[in-house]
Amino acid sequence: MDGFFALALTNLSSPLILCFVLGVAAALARSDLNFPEAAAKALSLYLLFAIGFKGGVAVSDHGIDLALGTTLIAGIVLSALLPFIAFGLLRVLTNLDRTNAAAVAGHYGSISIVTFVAGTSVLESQGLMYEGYMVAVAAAMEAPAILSALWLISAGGASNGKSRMDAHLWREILLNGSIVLLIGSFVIGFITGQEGLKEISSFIVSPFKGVLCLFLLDMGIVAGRGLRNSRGSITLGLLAFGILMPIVGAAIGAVAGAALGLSTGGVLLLMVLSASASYIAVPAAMRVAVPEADPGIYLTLSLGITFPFNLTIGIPLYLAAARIVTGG
Amino acid sequence: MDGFFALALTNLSSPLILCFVLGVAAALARSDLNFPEAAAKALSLYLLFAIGFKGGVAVSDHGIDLALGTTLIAGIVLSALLPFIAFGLLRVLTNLDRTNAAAVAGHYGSISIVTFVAGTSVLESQGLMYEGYMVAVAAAMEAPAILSALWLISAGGASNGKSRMDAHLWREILLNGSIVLLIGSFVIGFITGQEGLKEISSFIVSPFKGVLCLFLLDMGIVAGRGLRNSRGSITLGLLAFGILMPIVGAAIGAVAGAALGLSTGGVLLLMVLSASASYIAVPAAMRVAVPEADPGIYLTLSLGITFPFNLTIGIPLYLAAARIVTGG
Amino acid sequence: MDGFFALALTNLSSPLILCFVLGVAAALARSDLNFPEAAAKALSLYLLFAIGFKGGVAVSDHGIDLALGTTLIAGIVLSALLPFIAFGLLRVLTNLDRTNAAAVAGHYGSISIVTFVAGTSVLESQGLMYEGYMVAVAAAMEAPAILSALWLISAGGASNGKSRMDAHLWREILLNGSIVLLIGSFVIGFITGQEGLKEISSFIVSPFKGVLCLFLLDMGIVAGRGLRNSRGSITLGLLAFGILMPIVGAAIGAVAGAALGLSTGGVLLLMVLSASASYIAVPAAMRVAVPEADPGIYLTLSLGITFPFNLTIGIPLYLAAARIVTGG
Amino acid sequence: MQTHDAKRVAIIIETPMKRRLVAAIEEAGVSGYSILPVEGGSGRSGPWSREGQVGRAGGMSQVICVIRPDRLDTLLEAIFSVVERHIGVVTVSDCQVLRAERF
Amino acid sequence: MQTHDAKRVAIIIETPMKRRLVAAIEEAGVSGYSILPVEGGSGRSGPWSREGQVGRAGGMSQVICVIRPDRLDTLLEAIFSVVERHIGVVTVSDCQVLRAERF
Amino acid sequence: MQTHDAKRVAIIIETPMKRRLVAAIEEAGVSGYSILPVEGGSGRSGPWSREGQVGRAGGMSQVICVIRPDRLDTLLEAIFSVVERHIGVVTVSDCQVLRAERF
Ligand SMILES: Nc1ncnc2c1ncn2[C@@H]1O[C@H](COP(=O)(O)O)[C@@H](O)[C@H]1O
Ligand SMILES: Nc1ncnc2c1ncn2[C@@H]1O[C@H](COP(=O)(O)O)[C@@H](O)[C@H]1O
Ligand SMILES: Nc1ncnc2c1ncn2[C@@H]1O[C@H](COP(=O)(O)O)[C@@H](O)[C@H]1O
Ligand code: NA
Ligand code: NA
Ligand code: NA
Repeated sequence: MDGFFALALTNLSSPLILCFVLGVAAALARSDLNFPEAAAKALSLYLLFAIGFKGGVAVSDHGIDLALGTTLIAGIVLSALLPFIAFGLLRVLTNLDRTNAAAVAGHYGSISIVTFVAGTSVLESQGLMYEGYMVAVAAAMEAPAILSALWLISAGGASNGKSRMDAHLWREILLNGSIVLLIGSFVIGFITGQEGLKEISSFIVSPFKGVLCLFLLDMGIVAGRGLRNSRGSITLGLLAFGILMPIVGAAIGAVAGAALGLSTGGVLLLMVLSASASYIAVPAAMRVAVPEADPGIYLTLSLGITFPFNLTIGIPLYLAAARIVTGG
Repeated sequence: MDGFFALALTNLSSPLILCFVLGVAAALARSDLNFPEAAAKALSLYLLFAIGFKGGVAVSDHGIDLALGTTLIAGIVLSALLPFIAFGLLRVLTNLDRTNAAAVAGHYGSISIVTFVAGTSVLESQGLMYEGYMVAVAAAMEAPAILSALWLISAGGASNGKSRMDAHLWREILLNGSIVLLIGSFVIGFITGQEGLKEISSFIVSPFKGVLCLFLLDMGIVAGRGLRNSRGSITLGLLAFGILMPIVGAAIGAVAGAALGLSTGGVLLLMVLSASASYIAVPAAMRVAVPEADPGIYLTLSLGITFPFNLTIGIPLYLAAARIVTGG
Repeated sequence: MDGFFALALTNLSSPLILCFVLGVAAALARSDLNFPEAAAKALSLYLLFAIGFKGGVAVSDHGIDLALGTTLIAGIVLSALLPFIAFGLLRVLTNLDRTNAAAVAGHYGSISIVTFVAGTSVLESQGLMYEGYMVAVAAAMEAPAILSALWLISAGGASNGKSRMDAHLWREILLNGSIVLLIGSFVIGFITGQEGLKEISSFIVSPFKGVLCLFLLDMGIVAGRGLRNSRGSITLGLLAFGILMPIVGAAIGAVAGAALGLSTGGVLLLMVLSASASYIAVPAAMRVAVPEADPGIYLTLSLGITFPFNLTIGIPLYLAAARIVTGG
Repeated sequence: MQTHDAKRVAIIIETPMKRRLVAAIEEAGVSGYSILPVEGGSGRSGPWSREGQVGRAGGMSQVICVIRPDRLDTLLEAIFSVVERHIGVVTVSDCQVLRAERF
Repeated sequence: MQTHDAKRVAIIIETPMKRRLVAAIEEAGVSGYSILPVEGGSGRSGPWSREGQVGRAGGMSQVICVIRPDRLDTLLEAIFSVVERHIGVVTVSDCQVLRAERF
Repeated sequence: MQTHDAKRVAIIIETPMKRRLVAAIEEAGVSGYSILPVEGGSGRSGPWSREGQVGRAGGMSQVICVIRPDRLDTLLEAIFSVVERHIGVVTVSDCQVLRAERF
């Protein structure tokens, strides 16, 4: 636990977190500081490209093995199962109706790639290795949770879940830009290996953390605005869920990671993926498939509560736990 | 003076200035070369973040001392007083009415952060140090001049200055994005120190000058368009003011800087701040509070005349003077 | 030829080409992966600035000589002549009407700066030098082809070519943003030389290839969308033209380059310029001057067929040929 | 100058629904429309803004169709089938067009 | 398809005034509006363009409100109180809306 | 609130033609207009979208002019001289304006 406090402190005083805090503060103070939409999107494309590419290079260094396959499957199963746990927890802690509860639950089965990136960045500053293919696991965990959420809604009989999932929506989810770029750059990194990395490392490796700082600043602004706009609509029960659920998710991720025999870094990342909640892919899918669910609830929860929690306290906590679990 | 000419020449043939000149030339030739608004804004966010962060790190290296406080106060006083001098000069040199003269005067009390950045960049290539907290002084000098301008208008009895300054406008000025980002990243740099800088220096230090080049290219385009559009509306008196006022401001800044016991670099930067005129924060405030003042006048003056003057001839001139004043 | 296959393979598995392929694949799969327009434009401004600047520095290193002048003139002549060859080839291979054939032909006389950049990047990874002024030749080759295309149309009597070329359009073509930035940064690089390059090389040299990767990813998306939208409208004859014409152009470029006594790298770049087709400057000019020509045809050809062909197979092929021609 | 009566239908809709709306419009036999970005706004579901938007999942877009009056009903039905369960605003107004043969 | 009469009010105003205009609209009891970016234009104060604009202090935005006809006057007065001293254009036109219960 | 009759002319045109259109409008003595970005659309020449557009040569923009009714014909002729050979849509609708002295 000592290690946790030391790490939490280092983490909290890293430029990454402080930039996020600055963003939240600026938004709460109603400053007009903001990033142009195009710039924010460009930053996120850069991050996805860099993280995917580096993951691919790491896998090409160590070769493909069985662990990759089993971890991928574990990720998919986690993504599909976590919504049910989230749904149960929501029913206990809050009085959300079935539709809204299911929609929120879907977000928590899926993942937040920025939280993942922040996790890798903490690992690097701790000098810990992780399995390169965790990037692919992240991509695989984006979508299954959406199906679980729709199943939860249709199981309630309110309306037919299948009719909500037309072929169009399927394609949109599976081929959404983030997944394609992540997987695509992973494959490119895998093919070109260290050779390719050397050519572009002064673009995707050295400035990476700085770009992440600016991106987290923007995320902070966005999260802060969400919090400001949602004052009132977030009950104590929801707040409790937003903090409890990532811890539950991380615990399940830890068990899975240990069972898979991942490294300490790998376990941490699987915990982070399980603990984090989507705020890009799933909300867009929900607007199409479940327009009657309130985006004010699921976005505020995932982006305004769970995301900052994971970023600040969660990751150090999970790392301490991952060390215990793996004896690392 | 020999040193001045050598420096002026080096300055004029640096990529920074040449990029600015290219932008002006492209705009005057009516080329369609231009930067997307989002890209220009992203570049300016980057510059503010980098300059604030580095300033904070510098202060954390040398510790906070009394000089920081007194220089901050001096900056605020300068920003509040310079508009009165500008106003007097305008009344002598031009026949602007009270409202327009006051609006222009407000711009010259406030500062241009890009001119400041160009100043630091010249210092660096000359191997001169400067007080890291000058960044904070720059932020402090943004707003007071606006109050002086409004006081000048209301003193004319034309309308009540207080009614122009509603709480809304107050917040907008004090919490405008540039100030928040500059101060925020300054604080982050101060907290994380060299440690934090090392993590992100390949993002905010090494590529800094190159980004500044592109930004000045864009500024050149903007300034050139302003000049082209304003042909005719700029009289000889206004032109004289646009060049005289920065020199007067710089002289006052030099006296203040020497009195405060700043280093040669510090004196230069205080001169640059006093000499430069705002073209972001103040114009936006004036559009809200004094819509009857003509933006064509104050923008052309600050961006089309004073900004290029400072950038090309002003800074080398002020540096020669700062060297004499500090015996450096 | 052995060298060609080895090089083609290296080329095809470089991150640059793989990024392009990823973009095409994403677009064909109808993924919503895309770059904000502003980001794509910012990337292209960066590339133009970097390539121009480095060209200028190279020329300032080696000094201006007669070869620069003769190569410039050769470039202008090539740009003006190639449309006639393209027009003839189109009349043989396809049944396009005169107007459309002339519009397409104009694109092939002009150049694609990204293909040029990809060529320099292959040269660098092969450790081959090239004449720095080839950047200026690229700029000079942008416009003459447009005149030839308009002449071809008016020669058909359909309408008066002169009336299509008003002064306004002339200025737009000669002062279009790309040309101005390329020439401008070339001049700046020439003036500041190695000195200036040192100051900004960690912005324009080290991250260059990585930025090019992202840009090619975006180009791939754009090309892929073009192909998807044009399915049906591209006949076999057009396809043949899109692949034959660059080879013919490259052959002519090779003869010219050898006659001029260029280095192996210089010959390659002249071949690449001759082989590549415009998809920015010429299409915009054609929309104004020849609105009745179908952009679906010329854009798909230049961007959907010739650009990928040059990028993947063309450049290695031309390099093998350039080596033979120059005995290098 | 000769002008012809036409109807201008403007739909403000969530961006993730845009593709579906356009598909419905095309199915109704209307092949002319324009899409305009919307920067922000407010409605029954509260205020929002494209920049600094929570999650950037959404945002709204405006789709504008200019059509011959006699095709209005078919188009409105097609539009309604998409917007029914969703937030958004549909307005119709009279206008005149040049070059009626285009519609 | 059943449509209802409504009024479409479009205001082109300087971006720094946007917040104030929106506040006035909301105070007048109108909670539905959309904001569209404006890229450039020209008026009595001369031409301007968002890209490469002098100082980027400004730029214009367009605010669109669709309202029930009986609320027009209140809204126009609210709008006028803001735009009065400022540059900008206010237009009102007739339109029909689907789903009138929304307005 | 006192309003005055006016005409709202909206032209959707290819971006490379925008400068020429604006020049023609100004030559016709109309100095007030606004330019709005268009994100995508479809017409007789098929669908297109600003992002990921083939070659980015083009894209469309919307130019809006609000004018006094008596100047409509002159304006339409000026517009027509530019759009004649080009793709694009021109609509005219009735509207009311505040502050008629501006037009
Ligand atoms: N009366 C209105 N006038 C103009 N735009 C509106 C109006 N009502 C709603 N909108 C737009 O439609 C979006 C969704 O509206 P709503 O479905 O009422 O939440 C808002 O954010 C606005 O952009
Ligand atoms: N008649 C008009 N039609 C459309 N937009 C206009 C008109 N007049 C002014 N505008 C817009 O409003 C802005 C300010 O106009 P003004 O107050 O006349 O300078 C212009 O830059 C245009 O964007
Ligand atoms: N009926 C229409 N309603 C709205 N916009 C249209 C319409 N027809 C065409 N457009 C716009 O004008 C562009 C060119 O149209 P066209 O000349 O028919 O190819 C399209 O891409 C649309 O953006
Ligand atoms: Na999760
Ligand atoms: Na000043
Ligand atoms: Na060519």
